[in-house]
This record gives sequence, structure tokens and C-alpha cells, in this order.
Amino acid sequence: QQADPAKAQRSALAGIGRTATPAEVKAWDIDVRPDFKGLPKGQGSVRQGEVIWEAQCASCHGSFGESSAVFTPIAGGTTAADVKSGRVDGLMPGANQPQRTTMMKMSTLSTLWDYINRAMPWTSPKSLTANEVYAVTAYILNLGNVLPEDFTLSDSNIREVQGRLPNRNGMTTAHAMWPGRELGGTDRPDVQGSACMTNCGGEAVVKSFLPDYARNAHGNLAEQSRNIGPTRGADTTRAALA
Amino acid sequence: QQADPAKAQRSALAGIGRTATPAEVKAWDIDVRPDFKGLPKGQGSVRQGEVIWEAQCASCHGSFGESSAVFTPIAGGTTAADVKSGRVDGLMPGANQPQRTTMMKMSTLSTLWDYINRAMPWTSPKSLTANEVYAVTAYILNLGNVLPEDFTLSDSNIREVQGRLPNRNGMTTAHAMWPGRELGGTDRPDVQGSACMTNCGGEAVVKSFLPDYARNAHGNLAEQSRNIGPTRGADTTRAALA
Amino acid sequence: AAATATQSHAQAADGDPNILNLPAHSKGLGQPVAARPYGLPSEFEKNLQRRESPGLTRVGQASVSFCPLQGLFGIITPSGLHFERHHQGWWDIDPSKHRLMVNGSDDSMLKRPMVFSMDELMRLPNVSRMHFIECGANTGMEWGNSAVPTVQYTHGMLSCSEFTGVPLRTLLDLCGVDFKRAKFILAEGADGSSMTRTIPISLIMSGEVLVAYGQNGEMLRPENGYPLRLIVPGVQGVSWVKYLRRIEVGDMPYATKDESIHYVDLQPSGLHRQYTSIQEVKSVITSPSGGQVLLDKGFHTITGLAWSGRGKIKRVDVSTDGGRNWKPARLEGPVLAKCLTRFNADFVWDGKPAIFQSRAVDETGQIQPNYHELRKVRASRSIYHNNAIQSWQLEENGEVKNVQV
Amino acid sequence: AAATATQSHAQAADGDPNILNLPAHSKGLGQPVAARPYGLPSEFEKNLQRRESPGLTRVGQASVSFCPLQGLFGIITPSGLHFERHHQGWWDIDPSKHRLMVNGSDDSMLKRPMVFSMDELMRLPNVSRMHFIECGANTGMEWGNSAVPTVQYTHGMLSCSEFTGVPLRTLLDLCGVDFKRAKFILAEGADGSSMTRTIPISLIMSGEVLVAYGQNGEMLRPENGYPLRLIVPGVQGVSWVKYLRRIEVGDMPYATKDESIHYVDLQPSGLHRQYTSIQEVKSVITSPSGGQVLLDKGFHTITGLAWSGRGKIKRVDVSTDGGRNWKPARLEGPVLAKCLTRFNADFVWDGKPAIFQSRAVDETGQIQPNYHELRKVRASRSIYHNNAIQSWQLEENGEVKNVQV
Ligand code: HEC
Ligand code: HEC
Ligand SMILES: [Ca+2]
Ligand SMILES: [Ca+2]
Ligand SMILES: [Ca+2]
Ligand SMILES: [Ca+2]
Ligand SMILES: [Ca+2]
Ligand SMILES: [Ca+2]
Ligand SMILES: [Co+2]
Ligand SMILES: [Co+2]
Repeated sequence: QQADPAKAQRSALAGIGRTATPAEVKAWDIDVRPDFKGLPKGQGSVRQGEVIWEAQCASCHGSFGESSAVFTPIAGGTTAADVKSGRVDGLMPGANQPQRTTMMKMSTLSTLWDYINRAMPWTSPKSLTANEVYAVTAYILNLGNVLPEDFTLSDSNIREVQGRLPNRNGMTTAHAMWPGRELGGTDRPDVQGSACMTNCGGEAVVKSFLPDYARNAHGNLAEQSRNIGPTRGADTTRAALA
Repeated sequence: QQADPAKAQRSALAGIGRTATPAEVKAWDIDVRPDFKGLPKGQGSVRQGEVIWEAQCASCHGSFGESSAVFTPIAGGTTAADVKSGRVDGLMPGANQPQRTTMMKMSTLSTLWDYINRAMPWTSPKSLTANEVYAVTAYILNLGNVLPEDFTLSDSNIREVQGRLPNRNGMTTAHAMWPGRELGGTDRPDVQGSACMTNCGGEAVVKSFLPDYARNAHGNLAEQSRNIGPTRGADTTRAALA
Repeated sequence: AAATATQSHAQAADGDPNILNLPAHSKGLGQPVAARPYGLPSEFEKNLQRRESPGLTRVGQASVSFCPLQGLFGIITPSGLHFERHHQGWWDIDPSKHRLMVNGSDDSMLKRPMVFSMDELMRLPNVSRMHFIECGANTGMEWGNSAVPTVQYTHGMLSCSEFTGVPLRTLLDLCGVDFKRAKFILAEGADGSSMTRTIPISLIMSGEVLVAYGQNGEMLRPENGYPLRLIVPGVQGVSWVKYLRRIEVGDMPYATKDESIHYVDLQPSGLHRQYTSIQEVKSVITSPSGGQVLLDKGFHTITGLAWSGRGKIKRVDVSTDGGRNWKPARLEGPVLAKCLTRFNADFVWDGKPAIFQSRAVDETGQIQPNYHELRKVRASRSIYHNNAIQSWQLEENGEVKNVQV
Repeated sequence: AAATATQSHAQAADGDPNILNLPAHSKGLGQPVAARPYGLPSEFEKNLQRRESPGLTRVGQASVSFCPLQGLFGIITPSGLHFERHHQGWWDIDPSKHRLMVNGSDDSMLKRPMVFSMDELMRLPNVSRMHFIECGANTGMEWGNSAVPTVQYTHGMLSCSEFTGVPLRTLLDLCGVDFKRAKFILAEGADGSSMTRTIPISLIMSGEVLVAYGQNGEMLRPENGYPLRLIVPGVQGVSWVKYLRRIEVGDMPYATKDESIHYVDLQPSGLHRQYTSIQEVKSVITSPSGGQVLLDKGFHTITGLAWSGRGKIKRVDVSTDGGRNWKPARLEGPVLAKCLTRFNADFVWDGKPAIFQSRAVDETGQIQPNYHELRKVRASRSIYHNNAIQSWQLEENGEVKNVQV
């Protein structure tokens, strides 16, 4: 009887919970995976997307996805060369890109479709139809120069479009920070500190500190620390004491 | 240097805290011990005490210390025989005393003096002079038939009065519930349960339960339990379900 | 009960409308961060409050409010629901004006009396420890018979927190206490009652007794003694003096009002046991418990708390037949000395009556007694220190009641 | 500073008026029990609040409020001060209408998809465990240089609670999951963002991952996911999905928006590390810390927190000279896996400048790196998973500032 404890427990717990109906699973199972499992059939053109974007998205993200009013810009920072290579040059050291946009980082197209479908527009998430999500996704890809203006994105061509994403080759799972072995990472953390106890390294020289003009940038710190105990919050409305 | 860690720490911690001044110690060191250390000189008569009692105490405790409006009665339940024996018969099993009054339990007179001095009258504690505390203490003892009406209690006769307390021999420290060995108790707890795991004792018969009329005595229990989870609070405004 | 039990069941052929019709929170925008700079429980949790037991006391400032154990999880008591016991009301004291004095009953006890501000106390080496606090009178109403309906009222003078503070021993060292003469301390509060209790120096030497300012990560709550409270692990709550203002070092016990007239345990001999302080091994099932109604047959988790003023909990057994047969419960970690331990056990309800009991054993080998074993020695007039096994009777209608067997 | 430092000093020849003139609370009657059925901190503690970092985010519903670590004690975070991170605002959801669904990415993953109500979930066998939660972006603003003034803003996306809930493994067992096929789950929230994150089945099999309803003894707070949240010990907070409505069992990772566009760590190669999840060994001194001013020379307690997503903390060292010399700190108990550990160390201030650092080591032997060691490998554009040693510079005037050495 101890052979299958899971089974034994299943029977003890019988009657707790019930089978989900197909309609229920359908209502909630909205995720779209990188292999596009979960993606509903449908289609939408760049032009249809532009109309939706202007009406429901641009107020927050800007007409060209350039706004950082509510979040980092959605489009920008990718080139035709990136579309070819699948690696965004703007992410290389010293590339001097002012922001890392959505388009620069996105390596899986399912991610964009899934996220818009579940969470946008921000104040009324889950209000778009599948076709509308296709359309607006197409429009964003057009803003990123991934799709031409006359393109219609659909469940049948989306895999090809995936192959055009500027940063599709931009991800790695070769690290030790995944809590399992499923992603082919490494076992040994990449960074290790030092156990040195005495006379470690050279003199401690301060290399970075907050500029004086920012002293009060987080409000008066005197009001952010307890008024008893061994310390007080610094009164940052005044210059530091000599 | 490790010889006296306490001393080492004392020097590391030097400058934290300061010596208390004599006036400060005097202002706060108000306790009176069973050996009457801490008792200020002074005196007060039963008659003076009666005046104070009527003015400042009786409203809560009753003219004869009999009231249970705010607390158990202060006087009552002691006899002249108790004054002799120093053991209150009313505390014996079956004595059928309705209440255990202060006078029945009190074994040390310092306790009464100290407590009135620090905490009474309830709404303005520490407002009585030492002489007033002597007086009102004398009055309470008179209510308990420990002192005659014409007595004047003072720091010089208080030890004798201690020898008249009805329950002065009523305490024991012969138990295992003091967290040290200073009081000559025992090491072995007086009660031990049973480790029996199967077929222990006879059938479980319910010997005590709450009467139906008290069902709602603590308010509606439906409002005192969380409204989710495996249970609900019983609706005690209604009779139990069949 | 049956109606609510089927809450998750598909209510139409298609399914549950709570699933099929997306809720507003799935289709809208919620509230911003720091909308509440200091947060509170959900609006749906209002039933769990600290409450007075009607008729128990006569004035609210010399009274107790009980902790709603029936709804709590784990071992940490939310500070907002911590039980209260005041003798002359609670205060919110300005900590910048609060002082702690340490003096001797006479000059021979220490080199010098001292005064500390909160600023200074909080600079000293400190420790953080998790401990239960139980009022000596907890379960006191139940000595003679079942008297109150729920675990909030039977056992709710019990709470458990992480405390932070300075070992009292450090302060005594700073004052140069003569540990050959000194045998006891008196702890005194700053409120109207200026509560006073005697503690043996031997316990303080162990480093366990703390002068604490922290509770569950923040400062003590006003109701629990802000800004300073004595922590005396394993000892009844009355010794954990709140609003602590003074420590006197002396050579005899002080027989204060709450050591002579209260917190004394009347024995069958007619003698009172004085200075009974340790909270002995005890446990209680917090759910299912009195006043609750089981919604359904089938599997249930029996959950409860165990604790001992003598050290760690070693095991807890659970009975569902009023103490005839017992099964070991699972102890949740961490299991700490003089701290609550959460236990859980499985129960499959077949619809028949049952009587739930739990029985704790501590690391010293002391076993929690049943009422028969306890009363055989102490009868039923002790008021304090009732650590008997609690019985909850489950009736066929699902209702659970406080009984004694 | 000198003026407040002498707070406890006798201010007149006779002594301190705060002692000589008894305060009102020693001479009067306070407030009754249950005056506040659910209590709150003292009026004098208002400075400790959760706060937004000015300029960090643009809208309050997609933002973070930071926990005021500079004033906290021990390891338990008061729930009212728990940090917040919302992506589409927080809600106070009616728990009687909340459901949890478990389904498969296709029919082969499990025998049957299931639905559970809160009533049902709370009947299942549950556990209580203490764990830290840290946002993957904690200390993210400091990758390049010192950017914010206090530990609230550098490290305040960190909290620690006792959680109570059902091992997710139990629910997967009930659905008859085929553990030969199933390799990942997707956890999904019920709020507007319907946050989704991938977790490996292997982690769930350990029994560590919980479907939790309890936090610090009571139900989860609305800001923290009431009534149901996934607990993924050791893993960054974004995976602890709030308002949990659905678990999907599948055979590949989901690359959701917060797994592909955010919570990816940009490396010097220009590649992003994806699925970085574990919060590696880390510590910080919480006091004295940036923005605080020491009131006095002499003895001080250096106090802080250490944690590791890989297990228990083994040791913490403290330096007061910017990392040249180190001394072991004292660890307060309990020391638990994937939980905060409080450490303390002595410091006697001679009035000269100093630089405080702490360095944690976990039971796997991983040692917290300094900025030099960390940046040598990862440069400074990762945004997430900055576990470098923090430096606080103490100046001669007593003020402490955030610096990097
Ligand atoms: C009222 C403001 C608002 C509107 C309208 C809005 N968004 Fe957003 N959008 C946001 C915010 C805020 C975020 C960041 C959410 C978060 O923190 O997770 C966001 C995030 C996004 C992202 C993810 C960007 C990234 O890098 O994480 C995409 C894609 C997006 N929005 C697309 C849309 C589309 C398409 C529409 C219209 C159909 C839309 N948004 C309408 C405010 C808005
Ligand atoms: C406004 C009401 C009130 C007044 C006036 C008052 N008392 Fe009390 N007294 C109380 C209460 C309430 C208690 C119980 C306090 C507690 O719970 O510790 C008490 C307790 C006592 C006790 C201890 C009884 C016991 O068994 O614990 C004594 C003795 C006492 N009072 C004496 C006095 C004297 C003497 C005066 C006047 C000088 C006085 N009281 C005035 C309310 C009052
Ligand atoms: Ca059922
Ligand atoms: Ca490229
Ligand atoms: Ca000083
Ligand atoms: Ca007698
Ligand atoms: Ca004295
Ligand atoms: Ca799916
Ligand atoms: Co008590
Ligand atoms: Co985060």
C-alpha cells in the first residue's frame, strides 16, 4: 500500500476539487507558447493594427511606440541588419543606445502576442479580439521595420515572422541561475567572492557616490528613519554638517 | 584579557548610559518589600483612612470594600480565628465562599501598602501621600477585622500587624514552577500526563459542555470566524442544526 | 452547510460563472503601490479581531482581549491581533522621553545605579528570538468545566513573536552587579499600575531575559509595551513587564500584588502556590475548534499549536476519539525553545461524531495531562496554569463544541 | 547630533525631568483593551513607511514600493511594510469567488484538469515555512554606480514572512500529472496583467513550491496576492505569482513577457541570460546605513540581513575599512534555508571615517562578490540579480552615505 503514496493521498483527498469543464479551461487557458501552442486562429493587417493602435495604444505608448510616458519605448533601436542576423547590435557594449526597447530585446514573437492579448490595453486588458491582437502585433512589428506596411499577420505565417525578429538569437540559458537542469545551464555559479579576511586588496578608494545636488532627491531622509535609536535620518533639506 | 569578559564588555560599552542621581532613584524606587525595606516613615489611623476611603475609594470598591463593580471585593471572608491561625478557612475545599477577597489571600502586608501607593486610586495612581497610604491601609485592615477602629498604623508597628494577617501562613513555594532554585521548590513537576497511544482509558464520555441557553452568550460566532476555508463560524443566533 | 460546500462546483452545465465570466480584476486596472504606506488585512478578513470575553472582567482598562487563534496560521502572531492584558490601560509613550533605570535594593547590590535612554539601549549588543507569551490565566475559565465557546476564549491569551532587544544581563554587568549578593530582580512598568514582578538572577544569567524594543520586525506595539518590554521566555505573560521603566536588583522576592494576591494558584490544601511562573507543556487544536462548522465530509486538516515554558516541543499526538487512541502529528519547522510549534494532522470525516484532542510532549519529557490527571493533583481552583488537554466535540451536523471528557 | 546624543543625561543638578516629574502615563488611566480590535504601530513610528523611489517608474500601478529595511529588526517583515511590486495594480479579491484551475498544455500532461475553491484548498494538507522574497531587480539601480541614498531604495525590494499553504505537488498529484512528460508549469495570476512565469517541475517535486494563503499568521495581504499566491523559495519575486488563478502543466518553458523582455540579464556578450531565477547569496548592513547619522562616538551595533536562494547562510563577515579586513558577525537564530538571517557585529566608533561592508557565504560555499568581482564577469548592464557587497561610508560628522569602492 505504501507503494504509491501519491495514489494513496489522491484517494484520501477524493472529493476536494473537481474536474474543470472544457468551457472553463477555454475561458482561462489563454497562454501562447514559443511554439505557438495556444495561439487562436485569426489574422490582422498592419493597417488595421495602425487604427487600433492610434485609438487604444498611442495615448500611452506614442504614435510610433516611441513614448516613455508609461514605460520604456516599444519600438526603436533595431536595424535591417539585425533582422538578418537575429542579434541586435544596439545591445552590444558601447552601442550607446539610449534605451533598450521592447523590439530590441524580444526574441520570441509568441511573447508579444500573448502579452498584448492578456494585458493590453492597460486599463482594459483582455478586451481585444484575436484578430485585433494579430493586427496590433503586426503594426508594432512594422514600427520595428520587421514587417512591411502591407503585411497581414496570421496563425499560418507567424512562424515565418518569428524568423525575422531582430533579437531572435539574443538569448542564452547557459548560466547557473535556473533552479533545475531542464535548460541545459551550468551547475557552477559564474561569480564567486573572496574569503580573504585580512589585508585584502588595495586601499579602499571610493569610486562612486551620490552628488551633493541629489542630496534631497528622495525627499528629506530625516523623515524616513526612526526618531529614536543610535541614529537619526540625515536632514537632507540642508547641506551636510562639516 | 579573556579573564573577565563582563569587564571587557563594560569598557567597550563605556559611555552608554550614565549613573542615576540620588534624586532620580528616590523618585522611582517606590517598591516596598515583604521585609518592609523601601517603606517610608509615616503613619495613619483607621479613622483618617475611612475619610480617604469614602472620598477616593468607596465609589469603586464600596463603603465596606464589598463591591465587585470594578474588581473582586477587597474585604470579607476572613474571621477572628483566621487572624489567630494565619490560615483562612474560607480557602479550604468546600468552604463555599462566594468570592476570594483580597483580604482572604493577602499573606504579606507590604503588598497592600506597596500596591495602594503605586496604583490607587485607579484613575490617579501615585497621588496619595505616604501618611494617606498608611491610613487607608489601616482602614482596609479594619474592614477585615484585623485592626481595631482606634488603631494608627505606622512604620514602627507594621511588622506586628503583619503577624495578624488572616492568611499570612497561606502560601507555599513547594512546587516546580519557579524558574530557579532560590525558593526551595521542587525539580519534578507535580503533574505528568500519559504517553498511552492505543486503547487508553475507558470510553470518552462528555462530562461538561456549554448549555444551549449560553449558545449566543459570546455574540454570534458566525461573525468571529473566517468566511472561507474548511469551516464557518456557527450561527449562534439560531438553534443548532439537527 | 451543504450549499456552501459545493462552492467550486460547476453551477451551470458549462461551468462556474466565476470562471466563465472574467472578474473585474482580470479586466481592469487596480490600485497603485503605496496606496497604503502601511498595509492592512483584506476587507474580507474583518471577522478575525481581538475580542473581550463577555462578563469576564468589569472594566476595559483592567481586562483582556483574546487573540483569534481559530483563524491563524503558522507560529507568528500578527501584531495587530496579539492578545492584550492591561491592568490600568495602555498608552502610546513618547520614546524620546522614556528612561530605564537600574538600581539596587541597597548600595551593596551594584557598583552604581544607572539610567538609559532608548537611544542608548538601542546601541547595545542585541539579539532577536522567537518566543511565545501566554498569560498565566489562559484557559483559567475552564478549570471547573467548559465555560466559553471558542478557542479564542479558551486559549486566546497566547501569542508568539520575534523579539529584539538587549539581554538584561548586559545591563546588570554595566552596573557592576554583585552576583554573589544579588538573587532577584524586580521589573517595574511605567504605566498607572506600574506592574512589578520578581525574576531570579539565575534566569537572567542564562542570557534569555531581554529588555526588548522590537517585535516582529518593528517596534513593540503600544498595546504590548512600546517602547520597552521585559521578555521572560517560558514564563507567564504578567512577568513580561510592559512600558519597562526600572529594574531593581535585590536579595529577596518582592511579593508584589500580582505575586501575592493574583497569579497565586489555590491548591486542595487551601494553600496558595506562590511564584508559580513557568508555563508548562500545553497544546490546543485551533481548527476545527469550538464554534466552527465543518462544511463537508471527507478530508480535513487538524491544525494546532504546542508550546512549553521548559524548552522545545518534542512531539504532539492527536486523538479523534476523545483520547482513547492517538496518532503523531506533523510538526512544522522551525521547532524552537519556548516558542509556539505548529502541528498538523490528517482527518477524514465520515459524518459521525468525533472528539478532537491534542497532547504535547516537551524536550524535558513532560507530557501534557488530561483534566483527570491535572485535577487529581491540583483540583480545580487554581485559576492559573491550566495546561490540560482540550476536547472539541464534532457533531453530526458538522458543528464543533467545547466539551470536557 | 551632540544635543540629542545626551538625551538621557541628567539635565539639572538633581536629575532628568523625565524621571523627576512622573509622566502622565504613570499617574493616570490608559485606554481599554480592544480599543483597536486590529492594532497598529505607535504614532511615533510614522517615519517607517513603504515608499516609491522618485523617478524610478512612471505610473503607480506598474511600480514598486520599497520596504524600510533601515528600521527593521530580526527577520520577519511586518506585513504592513512588505515591499510591493505590481504590474497592473492591486486588488482586494472576494475569496469566495476565487478559483484555482490546474490544466495541461495538452491532454497528455494530466489525467484531468481541475478546479479548486479557497474552501477546498484550505482543507488540504498544508505546511508553514519562513522564506525571503526578493525582486530580481533589487539593487538594480546600483549596477553602474551609487544611485540612491538609503537601504530602503538600494535593497528594499526584500521581505521575509512565514507562509502557509499547500505544496503545489499535492495539486499536481490530484490531477494525475504524468511526470514523465511534464517538465514545466506556468503559473498565472488573476489581475489585469495576469502575470505568468515558468517553474520547473523538478523544483515542485521537492515540495518547496507552495500554493499559499497564509502570511505571518493571517491571510495574505491584498498587496501581496490575497487570497492565493505561489511561493517559490529562493527564486526571484516575480515568480511568486499573486492572485494565482491557474497552473498549466507543460513540456516547454513559456517565454512570457516577464521571461523574455524583462527579467533577462544583459551580459557583456550582448546576449541576454534568460530564465535567471535564483537569488544568489547576498547581504546588506541595514544600520548604520545610507542617510543615517550616528548620534555619538563609542559603541555601536552593526546589524544587517543575509540570504541565499540556494539554501542556508553559513557565515557573514563584516568590514569597517571598506573590505581590507573582515571579522565574523554573530548570526541570530533561527538560521533557515532560503530565509533571511539577521546578523550583528560590534563597532566602536573613534570619530574617524569608516566604510562598512558585509559579505555572506551560503551552505553551498558561494561567497558574495564585491563589485569588482561581479562586474568582471557580468559588467554592469544586467539590471537584475545584483548581489554585490554594499558599502556605506561613515563620515566624521556621523553621516553615512551610499558609496561604491
Ligand atoms: C493607459 C496606458 C496604456 C495603454 C492605453 C496601453 N498600454 Fe501598453 N503598457 C502600458 C504600461 C504601463 C505597460 C507596462 C506594464 C508592466 O509594467 O508590466 C505597458 C506595456 C506594454 C507592452 C510591453 C512592453 C514591454 O517592454 O514590457 C506592450 C507590448 C504594450 N504595452 C502594448 C500595448 C498595446 C498593443 C496597446 C493597445 C492595444 C497598449 N499597450 C495600450 C500602458 C498602456
Ligand atoms: C475608579 C475606580 C477605582 C477607584 C476610585 C479605586 N480603585 Fe482600587 N481598584 C480598582 C480596580 C479596577 C482594581 C483592579 C486593578 C487590576 O486589575 O490590577 C483595583 C484594585 C485595588 C486593590 C487590589 C485588589 C486586588 O485584590 O487585587 C486595592 C487594594 C485597591 N484597589 C484599593 C484602593 C484604594 C485604597 C483606593 C482609594 C485610595 C482605590 N482602590 C480606589 C478601581 C478603583
Ligand atoms: Ca466536495
Ligand atoms: Ca545584428
Ligand atoms: Ca554618551
Ligand atoms: Ca484559620
Ligand atoms: Ca527598592
Ligand atoms: Ca495553454
Ligand atoms: Co496575565
Ligand atoms: Co520584480
